[in-house]
Amino acid sequence: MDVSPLISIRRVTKRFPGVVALSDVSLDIPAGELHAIVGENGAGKSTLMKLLAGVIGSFEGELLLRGRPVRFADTRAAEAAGIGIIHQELNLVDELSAAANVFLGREKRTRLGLLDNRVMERSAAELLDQLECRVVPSERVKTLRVGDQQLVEIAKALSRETEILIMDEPTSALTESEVARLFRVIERLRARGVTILYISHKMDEVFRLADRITVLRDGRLVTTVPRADTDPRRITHLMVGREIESVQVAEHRVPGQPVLEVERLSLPWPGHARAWRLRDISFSLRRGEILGVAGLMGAGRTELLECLFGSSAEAYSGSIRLEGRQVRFRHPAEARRAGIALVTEDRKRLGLFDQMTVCQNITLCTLRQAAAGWLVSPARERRMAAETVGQLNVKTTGVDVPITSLSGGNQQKSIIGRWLRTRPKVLLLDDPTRGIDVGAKAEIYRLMDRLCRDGLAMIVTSSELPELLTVCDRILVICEGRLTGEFNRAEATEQRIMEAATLRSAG
Amino acid sequence: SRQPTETSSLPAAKRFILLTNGNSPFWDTARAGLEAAAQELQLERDGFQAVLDVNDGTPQGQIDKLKQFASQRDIVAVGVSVIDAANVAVADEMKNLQDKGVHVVTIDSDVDREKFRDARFAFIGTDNLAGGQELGTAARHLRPEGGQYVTFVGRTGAQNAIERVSGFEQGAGDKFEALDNMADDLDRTRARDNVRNAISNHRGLNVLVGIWSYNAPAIVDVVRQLNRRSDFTIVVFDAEPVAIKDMEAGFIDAMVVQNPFEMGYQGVRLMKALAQDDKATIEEMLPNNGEGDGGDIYDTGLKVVVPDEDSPLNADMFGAKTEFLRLGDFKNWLAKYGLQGS
Amino acid sequence: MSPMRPKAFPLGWLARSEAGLGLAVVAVVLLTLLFDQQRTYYYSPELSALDVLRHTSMLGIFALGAAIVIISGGIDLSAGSVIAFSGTICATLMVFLAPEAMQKAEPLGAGVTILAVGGTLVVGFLIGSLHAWLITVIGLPPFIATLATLVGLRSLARAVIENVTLHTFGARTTQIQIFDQQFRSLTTSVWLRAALFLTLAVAAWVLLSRTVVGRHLYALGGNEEATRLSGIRTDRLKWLAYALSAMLSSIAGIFYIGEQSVADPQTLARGYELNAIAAAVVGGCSLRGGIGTIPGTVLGCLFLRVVIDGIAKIIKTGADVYEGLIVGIVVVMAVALNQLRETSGRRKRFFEGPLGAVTVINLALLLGVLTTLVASPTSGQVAVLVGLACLALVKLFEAARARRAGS
Amino acid sequence: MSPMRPKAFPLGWLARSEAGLGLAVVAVVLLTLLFDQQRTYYYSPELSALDVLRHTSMLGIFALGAAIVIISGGIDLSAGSVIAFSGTICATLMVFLAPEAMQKAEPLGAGVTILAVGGTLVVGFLIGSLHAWLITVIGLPPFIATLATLVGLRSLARAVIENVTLHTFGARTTQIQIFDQQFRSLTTSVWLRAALFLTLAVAAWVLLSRTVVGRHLYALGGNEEATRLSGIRTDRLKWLAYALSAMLSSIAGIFYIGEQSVADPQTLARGYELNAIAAAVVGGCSLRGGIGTIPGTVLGCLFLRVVIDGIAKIIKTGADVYEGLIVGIVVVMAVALNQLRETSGRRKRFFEGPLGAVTVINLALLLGVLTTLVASPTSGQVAVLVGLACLALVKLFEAARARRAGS
Ligand SMILES: Nc1ncnc2c1ncn2[C@@H]1O[C@H](COP(=O)(O)OP(=O)(O)OP(=O)(O)O)[C@@H](O)[C@H]1O
Ligand SMILES: Nc1ncnc2c1ncn2[C@@H]1O[C@H](COP(=O)(O)OP(=O)(O)OP(=O)(O)O)[C@@H](O)[C@H]1O
Ligand SMILES: [Mg+2]
Ligand SMILES: [Mg+2]
Repeated sequence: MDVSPLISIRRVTKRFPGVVALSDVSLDIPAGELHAIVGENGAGKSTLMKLLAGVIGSFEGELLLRGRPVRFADTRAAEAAGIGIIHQELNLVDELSAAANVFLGREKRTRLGLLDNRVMERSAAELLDQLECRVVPSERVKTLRVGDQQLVEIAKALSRETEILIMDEPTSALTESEVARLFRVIERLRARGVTILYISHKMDEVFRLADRITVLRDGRLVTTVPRADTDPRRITHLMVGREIESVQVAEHRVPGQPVLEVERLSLPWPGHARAWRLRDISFSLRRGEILGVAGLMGAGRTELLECLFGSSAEAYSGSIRLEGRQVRFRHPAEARRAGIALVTEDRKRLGLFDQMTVCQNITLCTLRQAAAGWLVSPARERRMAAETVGQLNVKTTGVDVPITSLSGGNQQKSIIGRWLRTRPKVLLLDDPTRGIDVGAKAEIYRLMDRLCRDGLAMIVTSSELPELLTVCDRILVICEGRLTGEFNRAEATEQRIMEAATLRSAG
Repeated sequence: SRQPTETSSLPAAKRFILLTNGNSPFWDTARAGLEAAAQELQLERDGFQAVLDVNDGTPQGQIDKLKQFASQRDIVAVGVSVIDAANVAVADEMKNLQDKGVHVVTIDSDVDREKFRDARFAFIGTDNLAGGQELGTAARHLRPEGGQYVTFVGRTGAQNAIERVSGFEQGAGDKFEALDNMADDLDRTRARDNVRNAISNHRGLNVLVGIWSYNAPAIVDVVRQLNRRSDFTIVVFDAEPVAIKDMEAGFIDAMVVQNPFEMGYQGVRLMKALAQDDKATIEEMLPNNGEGDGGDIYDTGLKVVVPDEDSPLNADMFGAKTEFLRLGDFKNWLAKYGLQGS
Repeated sequence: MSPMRPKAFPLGWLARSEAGLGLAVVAVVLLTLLFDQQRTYYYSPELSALDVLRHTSMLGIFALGAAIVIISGGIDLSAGSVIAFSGTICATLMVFLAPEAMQKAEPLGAGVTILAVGGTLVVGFLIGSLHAWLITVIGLPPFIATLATLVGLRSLARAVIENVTLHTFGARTTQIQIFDQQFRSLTTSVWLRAALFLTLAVAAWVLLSRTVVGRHLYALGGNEEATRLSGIRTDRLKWLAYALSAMLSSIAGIFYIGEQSVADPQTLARGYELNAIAAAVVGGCSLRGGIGTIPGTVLGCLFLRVVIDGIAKIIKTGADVYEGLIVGIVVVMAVALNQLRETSGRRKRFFEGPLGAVTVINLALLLGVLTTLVASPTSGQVAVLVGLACLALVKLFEAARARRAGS
Repeated sequence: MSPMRPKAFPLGWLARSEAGLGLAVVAVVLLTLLFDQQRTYYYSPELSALDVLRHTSMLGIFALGAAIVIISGGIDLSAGSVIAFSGTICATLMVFLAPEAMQKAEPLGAGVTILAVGGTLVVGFLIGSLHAWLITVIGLPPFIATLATLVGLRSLARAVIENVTLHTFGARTTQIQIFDQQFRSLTTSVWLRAALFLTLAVAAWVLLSRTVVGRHLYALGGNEEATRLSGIRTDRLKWLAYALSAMLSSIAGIFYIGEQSVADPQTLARGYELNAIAAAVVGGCSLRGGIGTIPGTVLGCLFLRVVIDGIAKIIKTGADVYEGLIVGIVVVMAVALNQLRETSGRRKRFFEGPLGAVTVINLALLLGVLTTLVASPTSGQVAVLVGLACLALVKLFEAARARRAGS
């Protein structure tokens, strides 16, 4: 192509303490293109976008915009240069209204220089209308559904009317019809000549929208190909770096007796329009079985696990029986003692103690075992940690290094190890492979399989359907708090699960 | 063992310290007296130095400072304004200082003479009890028909406050009734609140008594704002500069004024005499020393100050040792020492 | 659409919190009327109103600053010391500009006063900037940065005053007397300070609720990261918040030295920072940031003031002893109510487990002590027993309910 | 593996922070020796050491509590008031148990003393439990809960003392004198309090660093939600932390009334909460929680104390005027150094943009004022100019470096 590129990324490298998120990436993007960027979790996609959007200011290498070198000190500078971004994580101020969030940083003023809420609410309503979202712009973001929050985030980026728009996994919380509406908006933007950088894990989206596709792996650029010249299988192959091993780890497992039986479990949601986070959920879990829970973001998968673990903020109704005995945990401590373990979804916020060492993170729940009388024996504690590190094959230079020096996958293994030390009967894993590299993922799958064969019962949620299809014996689908599908291994396909997950309830 | 001859071994001068109970303009005036004495008695020539050390108004502060003094080697004599006469700990620290060879006197505020007389060599100042009595006497003569009063003070628990308040009660006599004793915790804004609340809370209130120096301007400010000068007799302790202006403007009926300048001055004089074992000066200052009660007290005297005109008060009403002054004369006296207040 | 759903419109919720506070103010005034044997509020309403206004406006001026900082997600512990320091600087500037007049208690003239006041405001701005620098550039937590100035500035003020008086008047004093009648009458006038407070409150209210900067301050308090990612310069916002807070304290400092006719840094405005924070918090500001309003803060100040005034009117003698106790209880109640309202709908157990048992004893004892103080030791003992019985019943009832719900 | 990479082993970092503090203590002692014209430390080392020990152990006892609460992610603002309240309660219990002896200044006997001390510790426990209840059950932020008791308990103590003296002695007084020689000699003995402090510090150190509960406290401070989700009862941990903090303050309260031979809630331990927090923070505890050690806190107390003692020795008279200023500067320095060490390697711009320019002026003025205080007004003016020039140069240099790096 002889058109001079709108954006040129030249030999960019970005290091974080202990991680090289991007190494020596070069990429050209011509104006008006919809460029998809794909890669496994942690491949560096978001990091690359953050450099472009001025969120990360310091890196090695060069950025050219319209042929001129640029280096943005902050998002304001990037925006001035015409780059807008929809972040992967929600970045909204809960206490402000949807309209205020949409226009945050670019508020409209009256002639007196005061805030013009009316105009902003009208414009926000228009933007949200484009997305066919029925949110009232004056409503506080706090009270919105996660999906609506994501739409507000999208409207916020659209309101910037930038020439370049970065979309980092914009559809992760959207229903199918919402996704369709978003695509219509994207078509309109393209018609206007907006250059779009689009990140997604969903191959159908990528292949429906993109002009060209760039594949990142472990921070390196693998290739950039026009969409027409490739197919999803090849892209996936490039992302993972080898042929997708059909790790059919679940084969030949024989589930035993039921350990956990849940009947008509409901969790109220006071003060919210939906009123119930979970409604009438019943299922059972057997020894040596892996049960998957699928659903969109905000569907209530986490809440379900929280109920089982006794950590939900509200009291649930319905009954839970563990090994035939009625249980009702009011604190995770009780659940732990009864033999239930939960590996939380948000590792950084809810699982990790980043001021502590690997050893301290592993032994936290079972430190009492290392204590002789009152005092903890450091030697015994270290032996315990070393044992777990060995069993789970955690890659670390020692047990006394800070947990933050480990890669995400190994941090996750440490946390699973922490819980395995409590010898649980039921292990709850909430999206255990989020942000973990491919190798580690496979290892975790294998670990799950091994534990399962040893008779442990597991419930797993995941944001990636293929993952559930790989590891689970059975998959439950939740949509807006209701059980909308249950498939055993033979029946389950991505198609059927997605259908069940986006069924909107009648009310 | 502590003789002036051994001073030369150390580079700095040996110190006399006047340790206050708290902070107030009163001590600024005492500092002036102390500095005047340092000049006139030529302390520097004899290798001495006199300094004022301001306490934070708490017993702990005074105890800590006395302990700190005990650990320093250049201190020859200490004059303490005792924060609480009954406080054993303070008295103990004073005794401890004496054991270390430091001369200790009390200034302005004495220890409980029955219990701890030997914690200090002598007391220089004026009995706050006597001062309170004179102020009460003034109130009695200003308002022969009697009245109801409220006393205003920083901390009700402070030694001088207790003595002044009970002195006032004694001096004023039976016809006067105490309605309240209000503490402002040294907050001058609260001092004004207290006056306002006293006036609105007590219908029969007609005498306002300022116990600590800043209470006088606080009383006057409120009475002036409410425009109710004629309803109240206002008698106060001490003469803050603003209070002098207020008396000029006719807002204060009588002030009982101690002589902090003299306390500072005589304190240094006595400490120097003790340090140099100057028996003559000691004898001159305390002629009856060792001869029973009161022999170890150097009275710096009280002044009763009244407005230049129209005061029903006269010198005969007050004690023999008390100096009775019209405001004009008092101001002349202040000017003589270059003071703004007392 | 169930009735339990809170109103969506945020002002609706805020209005409720503020309406509650307004009602509480009225209730306290009525209670005071009822229990004050002198019926002061009835017989001299203007005087009482002026009195409440005098204090509310002074506390209000620097509580506005506390509220702005708290809404923006920070905390300013330094108000009391900034007041003392600013007052000292104002007096010091007067001494520099007119040493003679200050010593001889002569009028200073408008020029000197205006310069001194202006200089003090500049110093307030500098203090606020120092806070902002320590927080945004050095990276100190706001608590530490303002704790350091809380401790440091009062001490610096004392050192300055001793130094200045020594060099200017030749005698070291610990305070500077202020005689200027003009300055004093301006600063003691209730109308002036009330008008100023009203102006500042309206300005702050417009700033926070009607301007872009205000919106950004709320956003900063609510989610700092999201605010930064929206291209907003959070460092400048913090600078603004801390500078405003310090300057408002400086204004209060100027008024205080006029009112007290002396600048005495050792005693001036001790502990007032806590009053300011208490007023903001009672007025609905959340220490987590992003929540709170100026009208709420103003009502918070008014509420604290009528409570204190009410105590003084009702107890009459020795009321100052109880003031702190009642302020403490009021603060706990106000914040607890806000807290419980937020989590309403959920049935809470207040006396669960061993901590609940200890709390039952604790509250019963507290009740007993309070009754003893108000009435007599005998009734105190009765109160302990009655309290113990009642609270224990509540505890049992809660446990029973929980068991029922659980089965 | 570049040399700029921070050391990975966390204990290494802690050790460094504590070693730094230890060195700082030695440095301050040496400086004091150098600048103290009386060479007090040289001529009477034992006396000076005892003096430092006396204060360090007292501050240390309640600073341990502050450290435990801060490490567990909370804050306890109430120490000063808890000390005052506990002291009052101790004296009150003595009055209840032996009214005659207390009035007539007779010995109380060991039984009375032990009962009074025991009762006081129970009250400390109750106060801590109240804090824990307000925080964990009612949901108040720790800042508000302990602010309320900071304001409330001192006032309650005053009310109690007036009531008790009125009912027991027939005369209302604002303080209770303590004469008992045995009690006084125990509480004033430096050895006893030092031994107690050492014991408590070692116990706290073992608790935090060698027991399961201690590990959980660190976890709670580091990540509260994750701790709860690890099946740890965070509410009980908070109860423990606040109860320990209040009980340690109670112990200090008992010692203080013995030392002062009076229980005077109006003046006792005013503002000491700030000293305790400052000592913990200087000793390396982070207000964000989860970071800090007991040895660090002990060194923090010692450091603050030798600094204050050093000032007193060097300046001799009127040193207390400067005390707050120097403590403020020391706190800022200590925390800033910790902060900058954490972000070391990164080149920072200290004087960027307009805030930088204002800070240049600010710091130059501060330097000028300090120089004026120490030396003379003329040298102060010189210092302002020199400071202004130097800092402006730094600013320009930083800007140039940034431009070079950016291009
Ligand atoms: N602020 C940070 N500090 C340290 N490491 C980081 C930071 N941000 C990203 N990383 C690391 O950099 C790597 C790339 O992360 P990035 O978020 O770019 O991945 P991604 O491709 O967007 O993954 P995902 O699909 O999960 O969003 C990961 O290993 C991540 O842990
Ligand atoms: N409207 C909302 N307001 C506040 N918090 C919400 C809201 N919706 C969801 N959350 C919180 O966000 C988190 C994720 O949502 P939720 O658990 O409902 O969905 P999920 O099915 O687990 O989705 P995922 O695990 O994919 O994020 C939960 O911790 C939940 O409490
Ligand atoms: Mg990403
Ligand atoms: Mg989830």
